Amino acid sequence: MINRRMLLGIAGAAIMAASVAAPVPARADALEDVMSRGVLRVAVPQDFPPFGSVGTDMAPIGYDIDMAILIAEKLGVEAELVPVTSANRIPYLQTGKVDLVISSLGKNAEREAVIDFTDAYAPFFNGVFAPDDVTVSNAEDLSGKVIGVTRGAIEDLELTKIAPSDAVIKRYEDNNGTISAFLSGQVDVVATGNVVAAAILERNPPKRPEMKFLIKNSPCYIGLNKNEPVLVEKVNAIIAEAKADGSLNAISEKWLGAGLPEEL
Amino acid sequence: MIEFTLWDILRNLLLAARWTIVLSLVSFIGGGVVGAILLFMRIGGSSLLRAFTRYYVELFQGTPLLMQLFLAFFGLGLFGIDVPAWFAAGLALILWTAAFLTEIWRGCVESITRGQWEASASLGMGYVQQMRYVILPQALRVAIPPTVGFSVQVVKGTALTSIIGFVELSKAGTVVTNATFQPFIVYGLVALIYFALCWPLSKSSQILERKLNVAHRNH
Amino acid sequence: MSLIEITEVRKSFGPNEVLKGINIDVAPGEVIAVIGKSGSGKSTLLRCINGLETIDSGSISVAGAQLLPDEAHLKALRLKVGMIFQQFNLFPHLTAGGNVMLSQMVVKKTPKPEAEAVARRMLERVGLAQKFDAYPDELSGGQQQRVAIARALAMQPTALLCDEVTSALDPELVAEVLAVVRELAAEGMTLLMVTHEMKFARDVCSRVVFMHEGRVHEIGPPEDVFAKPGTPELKQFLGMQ
Amino acid sequence: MNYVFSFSWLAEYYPVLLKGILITIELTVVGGLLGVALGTTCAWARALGPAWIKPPVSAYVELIRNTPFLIQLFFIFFGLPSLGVRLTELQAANLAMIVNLGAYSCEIIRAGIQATPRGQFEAGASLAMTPIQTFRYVVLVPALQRIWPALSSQVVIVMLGSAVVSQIAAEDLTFAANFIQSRSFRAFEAYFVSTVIYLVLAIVLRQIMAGVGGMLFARRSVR
Repeated sequence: MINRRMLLGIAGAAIMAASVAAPVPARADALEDVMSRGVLRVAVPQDFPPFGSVGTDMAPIGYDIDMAILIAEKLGVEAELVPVTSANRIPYLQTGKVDLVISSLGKNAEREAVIDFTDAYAPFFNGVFAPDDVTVSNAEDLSGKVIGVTRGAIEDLELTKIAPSDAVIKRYEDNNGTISAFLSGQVDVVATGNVVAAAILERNPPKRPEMKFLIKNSPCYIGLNKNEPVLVEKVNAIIAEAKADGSLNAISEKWLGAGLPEEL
Repeated sequence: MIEFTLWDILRNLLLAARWTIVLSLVSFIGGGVVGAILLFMRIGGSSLLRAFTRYYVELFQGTPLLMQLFLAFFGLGLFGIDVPAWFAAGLALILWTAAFLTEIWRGCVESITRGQWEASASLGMGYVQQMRYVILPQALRVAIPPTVGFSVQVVKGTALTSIIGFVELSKAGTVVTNATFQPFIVYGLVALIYFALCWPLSKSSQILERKLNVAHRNH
Repeated sequence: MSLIEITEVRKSFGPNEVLKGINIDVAPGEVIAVIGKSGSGKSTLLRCINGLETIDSGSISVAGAQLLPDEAHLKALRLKVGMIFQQFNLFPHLTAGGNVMLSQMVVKKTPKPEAEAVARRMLERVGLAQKFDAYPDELSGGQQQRVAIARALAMQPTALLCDEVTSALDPELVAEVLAVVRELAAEGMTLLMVTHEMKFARDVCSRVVFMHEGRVHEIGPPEDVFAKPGTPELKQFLGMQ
Repeated sequence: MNYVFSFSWLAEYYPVLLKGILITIELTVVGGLLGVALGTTCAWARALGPAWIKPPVSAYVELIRNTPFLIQLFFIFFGLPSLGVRLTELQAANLAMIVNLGAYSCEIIRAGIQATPRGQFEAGASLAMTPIQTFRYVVLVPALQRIWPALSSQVVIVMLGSAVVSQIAAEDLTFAANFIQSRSFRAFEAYFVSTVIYLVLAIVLRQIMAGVGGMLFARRSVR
């Protein structure tokens, strides 16, 4: 039988785990590790099109994947793609199993306390979509509506900020959940990327999502471990170079159907 | 967007199902071995070992397998122990399977009547001999149907290894759905493949149970 | 010189004292019937002699082997004294022959051919030579009990304890088991049996023990105990009032 | 180890966590009660019911036991609307758990019924009870008592299995952990805390099941 002693034991274990928090020592140079290894390990999504999806051979494809390959090329190393989910992408980074997370990460203060971000590498055109007969034209109109969104994605963070308090936000595990919820009528409104909405339209569904308004444009950032200034600097330089020489614009055209916006 | 044909979908799911099968075999066989060791600790003489196994079972049966996998892979990584994903998956699945098998088997050992213990004791057998020659051979027969039945849970449990990067059947289903946005076809096929893997197991468990019951009708 | 010495044995289950100081000495070759109401402690006494129950105080020894709670002493004791149970307790996963061979092989380390020869001899002795390969669930209750007797005899004990060996049997099967026991008695085996078969006790036993409320209430040769009961309890038990 | 654990997010997110715990408890209680009721009915149908009822019940039990819970959940939540049945995520999660536990408990309870000695049925019949009366008053309670430990374990398994309902946006304990980690990136802390809570819930649930068993079967020891 389980008794108070066991419960105490559990509590004790929790406290112990909490108290092993040691101060962070300055890490060895991660860039040096990558160069000497000759391999850049990058966490990429595989269930978040168009940033990360799979081809018919199950190999990852998408904006984030091309970005990872681009960075590896500029570094002159091999790219090793590690498919991740929104639940485990940060643990992969924190336990040193990958060097970078290129997984359409949005930035907020809370997240910045845990990991570092580079400069923005991708725009994120996300909007609020709904069928013809739903009248929504701005955030206030969402009042009383049920809105589907993919949990932890940028649009989730942004929508949570701008939606009125009586809007009900349903957060699904992945884009498929959000889309299925929309198509099956579980939600009337979804907030998602324009490209995802376009993909739904391609299927010719009975409910056709129309762009109602654009959510504030918040770009994506590459995530890396704290205290790696050299790596941050190097990746930022590569991003700036890719912006300048048009290669990033090409990736954007390819996957998002539009070039990089001015402000990026 | 890339077009998947039905064959592309099915082919990729079947390829991923290989992981499901490999992981199931590893966890079932490994879990069986660990479970057997735990069983002897659980029913053996030392009260310390008995308490240990009781808490072990409580811990692994009382927390989600998903979290066990997560902590085995990333938790160890956090402490600087870098284990490969297959090791963490194998470890967590084996320990989890063992916890359930130990309890199933303990029930089977306890279902052997006192008379069998007494009769073998009265013939001068020691504890190990009683176990080896009288109790276990009988308990084993009782244990076969529920053990085979539990293997279905193991097959389904492997789905959770996607948290540490395995693309097995369920995860492949999710990934393909997110590439095709055709959840009904994809998840329908996923369900069918699981059914094809699991149903023979549960059916044979039922058949074995009936057979053994018939064999024991006079008891 | 006694074969079985039971001295001042006390045994409680929780607050309930079921044996309140038992003294019995059994000489070699004696056949003793233990009778009494259910709950009088007679089965517990038998189980104590075989070490299936521990005792709280007093001592029990069989042919020099003392009842002590460690495995080595228990084994030595159990090699001297066999036990037959009301519920037979055959091993259902072994044939009749396998039942009789098993303990010879694992306890006495008898080689298999020799154990098999002994098993065949013992099964023949109880009239079941042809059932060597039958499984327990293919045998009648009476046959199962006879296999159980053969199994105990194969260990060559100096004494046998019989705990209501016919109580679980259909009436028509009682006789075949009693016939085997009667034969054992005739061959000089020391027997201590708890039984409800009064006629059998009168015919075969050298002494009868009447137990009442955890004590030996009366003891004596059957002709005395049955014909001239000295206490009202025994009279009532025998239905003589 | 150069990771700094921080539980400061607890201050901000404890309402999410608390809500998650409550929903997990609600799902377990509703799913447990109705699931066992469904399982009992199906067990009766499979063991003692009329011949026509057995094939559909068997099909249901086999289908559920041999496919993953997540897939069942998806079909209920995303699939039923196309048949005109629209459930909220909580209703869908509840229904999925009832259907799932119903199938498992059916098999467990059936084993208990089949272990009932024939004489019990005959005694009931000889007292002029109908088969259903015999089942309800004579067979059921001892059968439940026989399989109570197995049933308790299954309820705990279903409680832990409810973690996947977060995938259809039901805001249970796992949803809370995922939500917190998606905002704060404190995955280890969020999962560790939720694991400990699950363990405590499992232990408490086991105790409750033991208590309920004690009440149901008080002074009715069958051996």
